[in-house]
Amino acid sequence: IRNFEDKSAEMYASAKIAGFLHLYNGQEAVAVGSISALNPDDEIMVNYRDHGWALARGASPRAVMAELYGRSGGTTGGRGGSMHLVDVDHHFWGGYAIVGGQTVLGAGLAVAAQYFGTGRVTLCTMGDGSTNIGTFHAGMNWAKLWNLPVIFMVENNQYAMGTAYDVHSAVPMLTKAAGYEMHAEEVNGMDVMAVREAVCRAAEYARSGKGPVFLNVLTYRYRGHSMADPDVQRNKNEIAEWKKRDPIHAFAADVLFPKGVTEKDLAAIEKDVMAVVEDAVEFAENSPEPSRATLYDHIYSQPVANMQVDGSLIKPAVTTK
Amino acid sequence: IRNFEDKSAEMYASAKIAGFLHLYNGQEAVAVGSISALNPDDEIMVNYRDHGWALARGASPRAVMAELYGRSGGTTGGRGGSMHLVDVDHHFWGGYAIVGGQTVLGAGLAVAAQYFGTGRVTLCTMGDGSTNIGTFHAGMNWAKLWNLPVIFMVENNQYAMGTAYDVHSAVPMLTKAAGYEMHAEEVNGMDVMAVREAVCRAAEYARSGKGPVFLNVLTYRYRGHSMADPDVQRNKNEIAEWKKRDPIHAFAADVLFPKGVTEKDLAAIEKDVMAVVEDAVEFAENSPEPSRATLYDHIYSQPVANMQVDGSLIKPAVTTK
Amino acid sequence: MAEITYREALKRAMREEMLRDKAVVIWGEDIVAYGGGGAYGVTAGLAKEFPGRVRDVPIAEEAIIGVGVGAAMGGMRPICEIMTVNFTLVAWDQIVNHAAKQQHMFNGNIKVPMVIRTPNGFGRTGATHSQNFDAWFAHVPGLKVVAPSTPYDAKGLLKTAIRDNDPVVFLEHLALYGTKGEVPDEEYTVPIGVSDKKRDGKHLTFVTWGRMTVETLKAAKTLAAEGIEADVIDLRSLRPLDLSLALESVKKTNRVIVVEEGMRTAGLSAEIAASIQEQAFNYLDAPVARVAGLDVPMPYAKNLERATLPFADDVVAAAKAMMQNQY
Amino acid sequence: MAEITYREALKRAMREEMLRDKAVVIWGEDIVAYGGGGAYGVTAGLAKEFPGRVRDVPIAEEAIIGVGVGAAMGGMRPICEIMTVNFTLVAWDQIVNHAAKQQHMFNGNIKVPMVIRTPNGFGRTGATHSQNFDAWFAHVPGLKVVAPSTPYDAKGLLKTAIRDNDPVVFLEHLALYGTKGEVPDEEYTVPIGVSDKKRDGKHLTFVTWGRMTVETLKAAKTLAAEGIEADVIDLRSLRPLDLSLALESVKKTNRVIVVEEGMRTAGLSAEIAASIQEQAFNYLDAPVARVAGLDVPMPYAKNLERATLPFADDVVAAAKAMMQNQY
Ligand SMILES: Cc1ncc(C[n+]2csc(CCOP(=O)(O)OP(=O)(O)O)c2C)c(N)n1
Ligand SMILES: Cc1ncc(C[n+]2csc(CCOP(=O)(O)OP(=O)(O)O)c2C)c(N)n1
Ligand SMILES: [Mg+2]
Ligand SMILES: [Mg+2]
Repeated sequence: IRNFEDKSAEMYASAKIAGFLHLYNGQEAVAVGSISALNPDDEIMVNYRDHGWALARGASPRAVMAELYGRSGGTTGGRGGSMHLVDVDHHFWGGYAIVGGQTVLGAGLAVAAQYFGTGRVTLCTMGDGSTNIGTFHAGMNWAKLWNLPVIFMVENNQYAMGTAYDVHSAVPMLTKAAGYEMHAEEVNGMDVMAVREAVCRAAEYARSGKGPVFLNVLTYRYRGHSMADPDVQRNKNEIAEWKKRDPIHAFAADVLFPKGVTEKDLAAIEKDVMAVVEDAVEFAENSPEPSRATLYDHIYSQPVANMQVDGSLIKPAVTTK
Repeated sequence: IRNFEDKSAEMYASAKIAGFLHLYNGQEAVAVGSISALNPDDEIMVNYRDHGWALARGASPRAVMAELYGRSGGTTGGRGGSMHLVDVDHHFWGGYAIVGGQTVLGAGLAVAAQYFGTGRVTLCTMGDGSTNIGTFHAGMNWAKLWNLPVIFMVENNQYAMGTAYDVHSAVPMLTKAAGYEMHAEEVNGMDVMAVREAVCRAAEYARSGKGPVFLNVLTYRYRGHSMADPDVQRNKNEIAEWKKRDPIHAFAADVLFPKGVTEKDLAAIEKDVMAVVEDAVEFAENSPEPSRATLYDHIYSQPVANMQVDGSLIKPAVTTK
Repeated sequence: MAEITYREALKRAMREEMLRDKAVVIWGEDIVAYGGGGAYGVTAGLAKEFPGRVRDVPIAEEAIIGVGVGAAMGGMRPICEIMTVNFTLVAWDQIVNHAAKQQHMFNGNIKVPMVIRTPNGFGRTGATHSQNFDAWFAHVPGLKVVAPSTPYDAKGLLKTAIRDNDPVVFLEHLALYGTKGEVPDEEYTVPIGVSDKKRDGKHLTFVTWGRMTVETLKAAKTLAAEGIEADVIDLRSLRPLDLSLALESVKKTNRVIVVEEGMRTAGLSAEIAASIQEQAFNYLDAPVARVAGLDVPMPYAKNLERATLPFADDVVAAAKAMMQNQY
Repeated sequence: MAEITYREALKRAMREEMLRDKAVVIWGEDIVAYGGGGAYGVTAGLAKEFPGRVRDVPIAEEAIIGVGVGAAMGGMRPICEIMTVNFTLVAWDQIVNHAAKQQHMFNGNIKVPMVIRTPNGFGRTGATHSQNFDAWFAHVPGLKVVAPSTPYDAKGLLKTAIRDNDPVVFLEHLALYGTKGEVPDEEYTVPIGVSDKKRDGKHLTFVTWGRMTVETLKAAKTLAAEGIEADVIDLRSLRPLDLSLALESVKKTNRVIVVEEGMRTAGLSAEIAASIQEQAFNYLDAPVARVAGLDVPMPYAKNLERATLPFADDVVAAAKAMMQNQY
């Protein structure tokens, strides 16, 4: 029962904090369920809707919040921002903001695992609207051709920004996977246990050398695409319908209560979580901005002869020998 | 029987002339059969293996040969070269040399036909190796999504340069089409009548508003990928096996002879064709090089204010008001 | 004559041309469904007014451009909206090898009358979403490239671009959409390939385009207060690149600063500086200076983003350095 | 010390580094099957010697680069061969938004040790197959870009590139593969970001790279016969761009011509010219001149192709014009 409580805590945590930016609401079960099914050294790579993922994978709430603030205490010291959270120590390879771009990167991570024989599985997520771009096709074909240990997971929230599924895609999601004869499953993304079990099966399949797996995870975005989204296009009843299936309440009702967890326990957890959130916010507020002197850091991994640094906007940059 | 003779003449013609550059040998039946099944105003767009197509569509052998020579009498006045033959009057929209690139262009031509209600069908060809790149996916999805009157034809000669099919593709060709729920057929590309009939069916399907069609035409390249191809990778028996199925001989044996065409008739046709070829070569030999003065022509369709023209390699170009 | 926004000016241009010519259509991501009018509301309302002619498309920029090129070959005049310029990279091959080359490669037998509308911009959007490819578009023969800085130019140039028989890359800017300016009610167009003098001075010459024109005009005002009167040349078109007014001005002021938003190294200001010193060497009292963005992938942090991009005060600082012979 | 070809030098570099480090692999189109060694035979024999480490890949450049980036993040050192530079446009987003930005955007948490090998070139291959993107690669922070002109530099730079922890764009040239030069048998490397003086003169300075270094050295010989002694600076690296030797030379000769194969407008020679006049204005007796390709999509016709590209005699003509103060 303990690990369930931990998981529910995790879930509350990601829910609340990610929720703090109104981005992942409704989809929390996907991240939490998936990560609970993977090994600590399996590779994870996601799209820009990455707060919940980073937190569920174990990134420090303080660092995540500080990153959203663009402060030096953030996961990339304020360089990447909300779309590019990262935590390589936890094998979380970051959020990517060019639709489809991470599909081929994910295949590449899996090639490395296969080549070095690490036995690691790569989980690479994308949105439903991201399955029509060329890199999706190139990555799927390559993964199947080289029999890579990768799980391509579509967080299918039925919309690409305001564009509904049938306006951007010609066929059902699973038909796309069938076009590559890729082992595929459809998953209820509002049920954390269902996600957990599906990812367990997928990881075992991929790890055993049988090749890539495609998961079509049905979920929903309560909020607009981003804070900037007027979100006028989606039918309110539709949203209400989905909210009835809220993964957190469902998880509590279906899993925790039967196991003897009480409302009181949950309230306690929620209290702890809110404390974590407030602590993260306070940390972020007080984290200093990144220093101007670091601007040219990490463009290259080592100093390069004659690289131009300390540039001024009005004069040629100084060349370093 | 006449039109058969004409077609066989066409076929000989394209065979011989294209053969003159050792590029299309073995695949002639595809172009000839396809074009015989299309309306004169249907749109055609192919890859760089385009000599046979241009000729079969009615481009002047003189102009084609002159283009291969890079002379002013060529189909693009020597500008485009062998990979970019064109004859818009015959609705032949040219050969394209960036693998996959024409797939989206072909979908676009079909959008125009649909928008203006011209009733035209677009035939867009590509090689088997060109179905793994992103533009293939983007074009297929779009064509199905918008229900476009386009026929995507794969000239499946089993190789992408030296790379065999199963080294570049994860699944059978028809499975790829199934990934878009696209109406598809497999066709014997060594049998001109089979190609003709398949394209007739496909054109009728697309023209009637039922949507795009995918044709997997099995054919073979007698020669290397190009004159530069050492062609050491393909098994000689394999080549010999395919040659047994030579489309020209097959066509003569199966269609012409039963119809009472005699060896003598064919010899006569061949003689005419060789005359055409020699005439084309002579024309090309004597066609002048394009004038240096035309270098900047057609970069833009009309003169543009302050466009830089008459450039010198060593001085800034002259700006025209 | 009314004061309208840059955004509104663009919409009016498209509306007028759609009324004028049925071949004109608009395709883009979320231009119908998403609150209407795309991520930045430029096409708002047009989908309702022109049913079937304004369409949402899949997220696949290589197809948005490629299908657009094919449709243009087939006689349509598609306006392809790429949500932001950053995503044109996904379609780079279609823009450079297809849209731009068809005309010349096929010896004029094929025309590609299309407009690629897309905004430059930044604003805490990070490295992949705060880029500027002006120099790259301007390098490609066969493309026409414009980057209007005012509502007047935006409307006039867009109408010209839509009627043009060649592919036109139309660079807008997130920071300009809300800016206002006078736009005549009656029909007018602005020619492609013709620069415009936006301010008349005598001590030095600024050459710029797009958002930096606005920043440079601000700077010129500040400088005027200190007795430094600057010519401000707005290139408007980046290809063809019209340096005639710039050269004229340099021959008068003998000092020139090129102002660019994008990164300095191999940016477009390099071409402008190189050409000016080639064609007016003996008139120059100082090297042609460049104010430009730093060679850094755009950071998300507010202070670092600001440090990476040029604004009016940077232009002022450059002008003072120039007048004090510090270049 | 033996005379070997540029092609052979590249192959030896890859072979030595593959023996040295198992993480090094080579992926490309037709590098195994097609007669062995890709369209231009550079990797011939390596597939046999290193089974499983040299692989043919699908024709999908966006994946060749993207999968390479991912594999590099995972600890491999892929050498991704793009058959010719023209096809990098299909992968442009993966190169610019992914390979180049990972390191900085993720604050050094992610490294991308990969090499993108691809040849520039021409030869009756027409508009889509005769391009040069040197200026574009050089504009991208996060990429290192090299373009060696000799077998010695080719081998030394490729070994450095393979060991480097950043993405390196390695620009070869079809016209150089067959050229020969001295290459030591013993181990050596050439640093990235360091230019090289290939000839010593006094009357004027040539700044160039890649194939044009060979043409410029030919030109310098011709000019020497007429008493014009030129310095020839071979940049070798295009990013970082090392102008230190060029500036030194200019301060001695007071005249400089930048020689580029690619198209002039917004080409890399524009950056070099702009920088030199910024940093050595008072040493210049004439404007910085550029010899560069014409702004035209490459025509197929022999005479037009020749008219579009610079060769040694064009460089000679430019030098004479410069010495006769015709710039
Ligand atoms: C190549 C590219 N084109 C456009 C965009 C702009 N954009 C960002 S997210 C998005 C919608 C993606 O929808 P989906 O894949 O379903 O993901 P979701 O946001 O629904 O999770 C778009 C169009 C982008 N980031 N990259
Ligand atoms: C984007 C791109 N990558 C690589 C090439 C080089 N190339 C030209 S043809 C070819 C093989 C294509 O094979 P396939 O599609 O089967 O056509 P086929 O030649 O067999 O008819 C390759 C790799 C190219 N032209 N475009
Ligand atoms: Mg979605
Ligand atoms: Mg083939």
